[in-house]
Amino acid sequence: DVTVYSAGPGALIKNLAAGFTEKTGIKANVFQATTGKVMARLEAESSNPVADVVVSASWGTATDFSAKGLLLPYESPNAETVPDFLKMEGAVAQGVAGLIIAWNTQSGTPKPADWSDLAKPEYKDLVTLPDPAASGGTYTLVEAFLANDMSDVLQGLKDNGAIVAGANKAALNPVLQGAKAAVFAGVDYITMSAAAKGETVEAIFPTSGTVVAPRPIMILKSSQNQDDAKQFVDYVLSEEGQKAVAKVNLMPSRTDIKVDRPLIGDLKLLSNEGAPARDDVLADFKKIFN
Amino acid sequence: MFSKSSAVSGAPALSLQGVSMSYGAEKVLHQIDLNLAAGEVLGLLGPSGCGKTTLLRLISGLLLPDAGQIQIAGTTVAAPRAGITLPPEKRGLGMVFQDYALWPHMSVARNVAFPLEMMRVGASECKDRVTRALDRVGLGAMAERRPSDLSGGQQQRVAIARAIVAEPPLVLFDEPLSNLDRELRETMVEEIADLVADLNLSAVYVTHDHAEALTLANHVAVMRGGWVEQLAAPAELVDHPKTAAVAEFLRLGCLLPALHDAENWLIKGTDLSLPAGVFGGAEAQVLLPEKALRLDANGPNKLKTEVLRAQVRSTGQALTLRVVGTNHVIRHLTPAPVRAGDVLELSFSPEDLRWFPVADPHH
Amino acid sequence: MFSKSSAVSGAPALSLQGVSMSYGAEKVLHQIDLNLAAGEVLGLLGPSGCGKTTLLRLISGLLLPDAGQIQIAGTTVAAPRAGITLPPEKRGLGMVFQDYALWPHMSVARNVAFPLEMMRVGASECKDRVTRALDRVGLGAMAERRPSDLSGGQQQRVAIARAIVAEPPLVLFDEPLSNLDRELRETMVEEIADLVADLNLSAVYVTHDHAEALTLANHVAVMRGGWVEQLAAPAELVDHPKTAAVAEFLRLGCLLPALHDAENWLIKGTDLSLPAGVFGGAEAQVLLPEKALRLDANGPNKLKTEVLRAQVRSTGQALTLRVVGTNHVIRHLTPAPVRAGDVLELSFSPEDLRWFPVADPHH
Amino acid sequence: MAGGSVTTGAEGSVLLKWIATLGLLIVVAIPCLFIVVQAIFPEFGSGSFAAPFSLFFKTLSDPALFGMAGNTLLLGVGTVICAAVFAVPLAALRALYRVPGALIWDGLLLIPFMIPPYIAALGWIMTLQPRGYLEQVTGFNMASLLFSVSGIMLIMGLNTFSVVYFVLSRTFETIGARYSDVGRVFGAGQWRSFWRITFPLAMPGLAASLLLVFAMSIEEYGTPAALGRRIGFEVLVTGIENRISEWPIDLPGSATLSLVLVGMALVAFMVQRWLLNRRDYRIVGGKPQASDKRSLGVWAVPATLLFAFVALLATGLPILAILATALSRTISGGLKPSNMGLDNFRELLGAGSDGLIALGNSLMLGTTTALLAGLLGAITAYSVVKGRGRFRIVLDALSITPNSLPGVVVGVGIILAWNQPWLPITPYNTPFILLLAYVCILLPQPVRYATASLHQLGDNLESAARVSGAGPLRAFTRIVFPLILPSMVTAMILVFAVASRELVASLLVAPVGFQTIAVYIWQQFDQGSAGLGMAMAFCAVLITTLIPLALISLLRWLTRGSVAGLS
Ligand SMILES: Nc1ncnc2c1ncn2[C@@H]1O[C@H](COP(=O)(O)OP(=O)(O)OP(=O)(O)O)[C@@H](O)[C@H]1O
Ligand SMILES: Nc1ncnc2c1ncn2[C@@H]1O[C@H](COP(=O)(O)OP(=O)(O)OP(=O)(O)O)[C@@H](O)[C@H]1O
Ligand SMILES: [Mg+2]
Ligand SMILES: [Mg+2]
Repeated sequence: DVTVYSAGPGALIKNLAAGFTEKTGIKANVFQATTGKVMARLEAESSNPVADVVVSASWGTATDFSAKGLLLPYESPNAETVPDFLKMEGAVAQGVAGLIIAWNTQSGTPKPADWSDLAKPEYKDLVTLPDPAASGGTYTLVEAFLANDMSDVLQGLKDNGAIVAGANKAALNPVLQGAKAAVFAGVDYITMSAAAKGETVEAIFPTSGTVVAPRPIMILKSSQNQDDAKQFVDYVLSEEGQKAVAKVNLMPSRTDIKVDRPLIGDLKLLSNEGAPARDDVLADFKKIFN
Repeated sequence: MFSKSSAVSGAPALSLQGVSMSYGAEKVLHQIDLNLAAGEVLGLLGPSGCGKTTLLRLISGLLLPDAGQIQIAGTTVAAPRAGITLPPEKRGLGMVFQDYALWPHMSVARNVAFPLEMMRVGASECKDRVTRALDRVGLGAMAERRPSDLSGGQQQRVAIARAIVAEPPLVLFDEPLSNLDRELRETMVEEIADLVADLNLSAVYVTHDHAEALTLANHVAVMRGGWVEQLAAPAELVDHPKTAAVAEFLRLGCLLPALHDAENWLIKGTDLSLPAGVFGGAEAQVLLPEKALRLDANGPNKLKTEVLRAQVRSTGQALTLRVVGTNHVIRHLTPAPVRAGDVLELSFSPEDLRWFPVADPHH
Repeated sequence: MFSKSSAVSGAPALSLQGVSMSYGAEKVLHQIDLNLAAGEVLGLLGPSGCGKTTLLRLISGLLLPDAGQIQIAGTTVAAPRAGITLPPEKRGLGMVFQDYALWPHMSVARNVAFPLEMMRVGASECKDRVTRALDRVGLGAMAERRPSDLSGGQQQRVAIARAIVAEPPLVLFDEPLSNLDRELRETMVEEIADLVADLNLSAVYVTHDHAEALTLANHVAVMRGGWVEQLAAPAELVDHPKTAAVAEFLRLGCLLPALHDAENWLIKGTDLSLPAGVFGGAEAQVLLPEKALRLDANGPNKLKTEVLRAQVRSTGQALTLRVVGTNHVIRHLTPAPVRAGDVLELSFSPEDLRWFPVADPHH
Repeated sequence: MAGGSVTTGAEGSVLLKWIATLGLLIVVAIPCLFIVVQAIFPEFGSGSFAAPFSLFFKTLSDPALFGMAGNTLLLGVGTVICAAVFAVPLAALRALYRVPGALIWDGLLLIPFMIPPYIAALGWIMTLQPRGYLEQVTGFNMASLLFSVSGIMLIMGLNTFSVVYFVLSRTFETIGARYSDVGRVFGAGQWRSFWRITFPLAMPGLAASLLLVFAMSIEEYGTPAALGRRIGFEVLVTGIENRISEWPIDLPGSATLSLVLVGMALVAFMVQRWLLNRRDYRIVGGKPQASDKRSLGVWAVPATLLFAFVALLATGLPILAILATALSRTISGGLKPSNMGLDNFRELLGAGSDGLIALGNSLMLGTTTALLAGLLGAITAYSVVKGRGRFRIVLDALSITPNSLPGVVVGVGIILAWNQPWLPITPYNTPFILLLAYVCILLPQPVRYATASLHQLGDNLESAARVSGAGPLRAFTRIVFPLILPSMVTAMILVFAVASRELVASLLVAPVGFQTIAVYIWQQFDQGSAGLGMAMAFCAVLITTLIPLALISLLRWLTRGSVAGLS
């Protein structure tokens, strides 16, 4: 058996577990929640760990766990085509999410092309953005903005009446219903899934570049089922596993999987080099939005 | 809240006409007619469960009659036929509830002050009057206690104080002294009598203590099974009970069944003859009033009795006597030293006897 | 639950030694010593708030004494010094609570059946006994009612039925008949007396009705302010009250202050002389017992009185008499027709007088 | 209670006292203790006692804390006031008069409690925001009210007032009309006798339920997060949730902040104690008095309208919003007929047995929790109210604590407590851990309900049972418990309702692979299927409402009116 703690999306891990069991005959027990809950549970359990494999939505988890020596070093044979920046000792990206502008096509506003468009008068009072304290993606974007001296964009947004609205979903909902026109720092796969369901919303990759959030999968050193865990990681990185990842509109981490959406290679990425520490990022953000 | 001037002058303080009332299917009051003049006290006597409390609840407006009408000081307060029902607060009453019904969340003083507060009496006058009312019932020292920290009798006195503090024109007392000792009871009866007399209040007074009713009331109604059996002044009630049941209930004396045999009245089942009464019919019940009996055997008629029991009382001995030759018992109180087994001769006058038909008027 | 055999045979049914008790800082019982032989009834008399209920609660185990010890049938049930406290359910009691303490969620029959159920009496026997107990108190027809649908007196009778249904060896009655009419009260007193006699039960009987206490009790304790003033058989109590307070409380007669002037005892503030008493000291209180007074002016000593008030009673007239030349009042019951204002001569024998010191032993 | 300094010989059952003590120890004290330990020792999760207090003071010295604490207090007090304003008139009408369709209103007013708060908040947002359902139907929106502090209080008041309504209507029902009638005889009009007598006598119920509401509203996350964030209204829970909603998480910090919440709740608890001990509220005495509900007469229509209005606000609007979302194919499509359909319900039914299994699990857990919490609650309240000694205050305080702790923190405390490697056996990773968590979180409800009821009970009723030969345990089961049963039934229904929709703790401590309704709904949401989630929520509300209603009807039929207050 293998016990997997996974941060969203639920359908993905459900499919992966089912496919894994079908292929190997090994049962996969899944605990699925938000990154925060998964981490809280892991930390609370740390004196007597239960999980074998952890899937997180935040790359920082992997670096931190690795630094604490919690991870089992394992290089999956299927990880060959995963770019280096999505791999490290003990962890590898399962898939990648990108940050975008989520724009309601029926909102009567012009289609934005870049972040700074949302600070224009057409979008006055019509923009939401997730709280970086509650959304890892937004945090990464804000961090990148600060690192690249783009905080004037944030200030512009604020001056244009943008509001900070909880986590990703809470920011997207008013846009879907039409109360707002666009989410600044939306998450690509969520927006694309909504659009696939028929919602009039579009994911726009801003021209000045964006950030991505790789989702690490890692095996805990404390695992009692390390072989099964390794097989699970192999399966996730297999072609079949990566297809499942692509099915929920995430970017597969393997570059050799072809899907019909912008992939990592197609994106202009902002660097996070030289960004301040987390508390300072949040404080700077708060200084602008409050 | 209420004002004495609003009363139609000359109207009776309370008047009930043909009042009936049922709890569900069970009829507990039948055709009650009562009148109470202003400044008078009406005593209500009757066995447990005969409907006294129900009657008070009708008067106070806590229950509505099924039929009949009730007037207080000339104002109709309840008349189902006419669709009139005045709520309790508009009737200008005070009431001592049988179960006291003190408000547990208020101190004794607050309980007593309540009727005054409802009349918007100023704070300092209110305080004075509460103190006076509590002093009247001997609880001046307990004003700040919770009602639950009082003894049963003390709680009852709080209920009395609350009922009289506002000196309402009509006060309803439901066995207000049942849990008090005799000394206190006598004091309280006097207090109440004084209060009624001084302020020209009226009162309806339910009690199980005949002495209380006879002392305090200008008129006494004897109830039985939801009917008023007799309504009369105390002396009249004692001297001329209307039915055997009233005589029995008031413990006026010994009730003997009598048969008219040829020309003599005999105690049924014996050959003891009774003085001839002015009573028609072949069968009767005869009351031999206790107060008509003398132990000195020199009255016109005599009865031989045997002492069954002699019990100590503070004022003498309570004797239970058996009429020799029968099973009928007579009660008699005497200061003389007597023992069980003694044979005593009692004398009485024939005019003291009371004659009743055997059948009951209602039942 | 409890068995009569467990009692140490020959031990008193109840015995209290030096029992004291306070509510917070307020001491309500002082050094109570009482003994009650099996098969006897102890009457408790005393003014409202003197601690009777508290005493019953101590005996039943609902309160714990501060000092002293309590034994029931030879078993120590409470002794704070020795750390003994037997919970109420182990004491084998029945109790009529002053506030009835009926359970509102059970029917009358279920209320009464409860003590039997606690003894695990079989269902059919239980039903019989409940029926019998309810019949005893005259409520056979109301078994299925809820207590809230009964009149006050009916509720009280349910409480009595519940206390006696299990025929416990010791029954505590707290003013059990206070809300019943006199007729019912007399019947119930007899019922209780029969029950106690037939089953050799013992009982403590709190009441405000002297007649009840004197009839039912083999011994009567008169309490005042938390002290037992006197514990004696009824006849003894009436004939030889220990203190003026007892005489006063029992309404035995008129208490006159007396001064020893040279060689005569005079009523204080007057020059009416009293027959010489066997009493040392210069000041005394003299009891002129009501039962010693005769209206026929041929006794050895005489007293001139004026009728202040004559009130109707069912057995005659209750007179309030003023001793001429003083403000002292005497009560007297007479069948004779008398009016206010009449001057009557009362006679008495000097040996009927009772002499008390002026100072109070406790207070 | 009264006469506290007197030693009574009829002590409550020792067994019950032990059950209460042990029960609270296991269910509440141990997880709480671990939360405290976690707050003090940041490394405790991995079994280390290193660096005590290193984060504790840092967290508490955050300058923003003061503002957040102030906002929390403001929110708590405001919610309490809103809840009281909604609940008091309804409860009084319901308890003292024959309100037409009373049972239906009870059922409807139970529903706000069954809708998970985050769903309700979402429902409110989707109804009131610009282009929300309200605007789509009527042309105007109420965004300015919705996104304001008073709006948050109003909505939280609407979500929680049913607690007050149910406790109070029980309390009022016990008081009945008797005592205010006495007031009326002494000249008080209907209103005055209500405000001077009936209302103050209901203080046990009022204080207990408002304490519950206060504790619930200071730990409630969904609504303030959804509405308050936008206007910069930060409360302590948002601070707590932020610390554990994203990587990196800060367990010690959230534990520390939770302690601040507990402190606030304890202050409220002391106020409640003071209120209850100041006076005597024992009105169930040994001389029972019949008390029938009054007829409303001409007021029947206005009273019904009032019930309808509040039910529409508290239940109708959120439910309609949920239904609207569940019936919409897409949210952006709006309320157009072309966009409506049963697709979501069809998908729900077709989604295989997952939903059904979750439903079964939740009902099972809900029922068990209701019974366990009800019993433990009654016993605890009894030991507290009728017992003596300082210890009972500790018990009492402990029993309110879980209510003021955010679910996540309770979850963490439970994991810390029950996942220790040295435990020989542990319920962790079995469904029993959820039971433990639910009982912990929901125990405050039955305890407060029972406390309110017990404060109305005269002492002599139990005394009479003891003298009649019943031991303390039997006196409890035969006399005390039946007398508070009506309250307990209501409490258990509420517990059932909440337990079958509890999310946060369920998410955190549920054994791997074990699903409950709430988790299922949340997962639908998480995939972006708001419609599917709402459909599930709607079905869950329907079921959790119908089950207790059916139970009450059954009970009523079984007892045939012999148990007071089941009406
Ligand atoms: N819970 C209490 N707290 C404080 N004092 C109390 C309490 N209960 C009774 N008392 C006081 O103790 C005294 C004795 O009370 P108890 O009830 O024993 O009197 P009682 O003799 O039964 O009087 P009654 O004939 O009026 O019933 C009274 O003065 C009363 O005020
Ligand atoms: N709520 C009720 N429902 C049904 N019957 C009732 C109710 N209350 C009283 N009764 C019955 O009505 C009758 C009259 O009751 P009421 O209380 O008026 O008697 P009472 O004369 O005051 O008696 P007591 O002297 O015992 O107080 C009684 O037989 C009683 O059983
Ligand atoms: Mg009555
Ligand atoms: Mg008493």
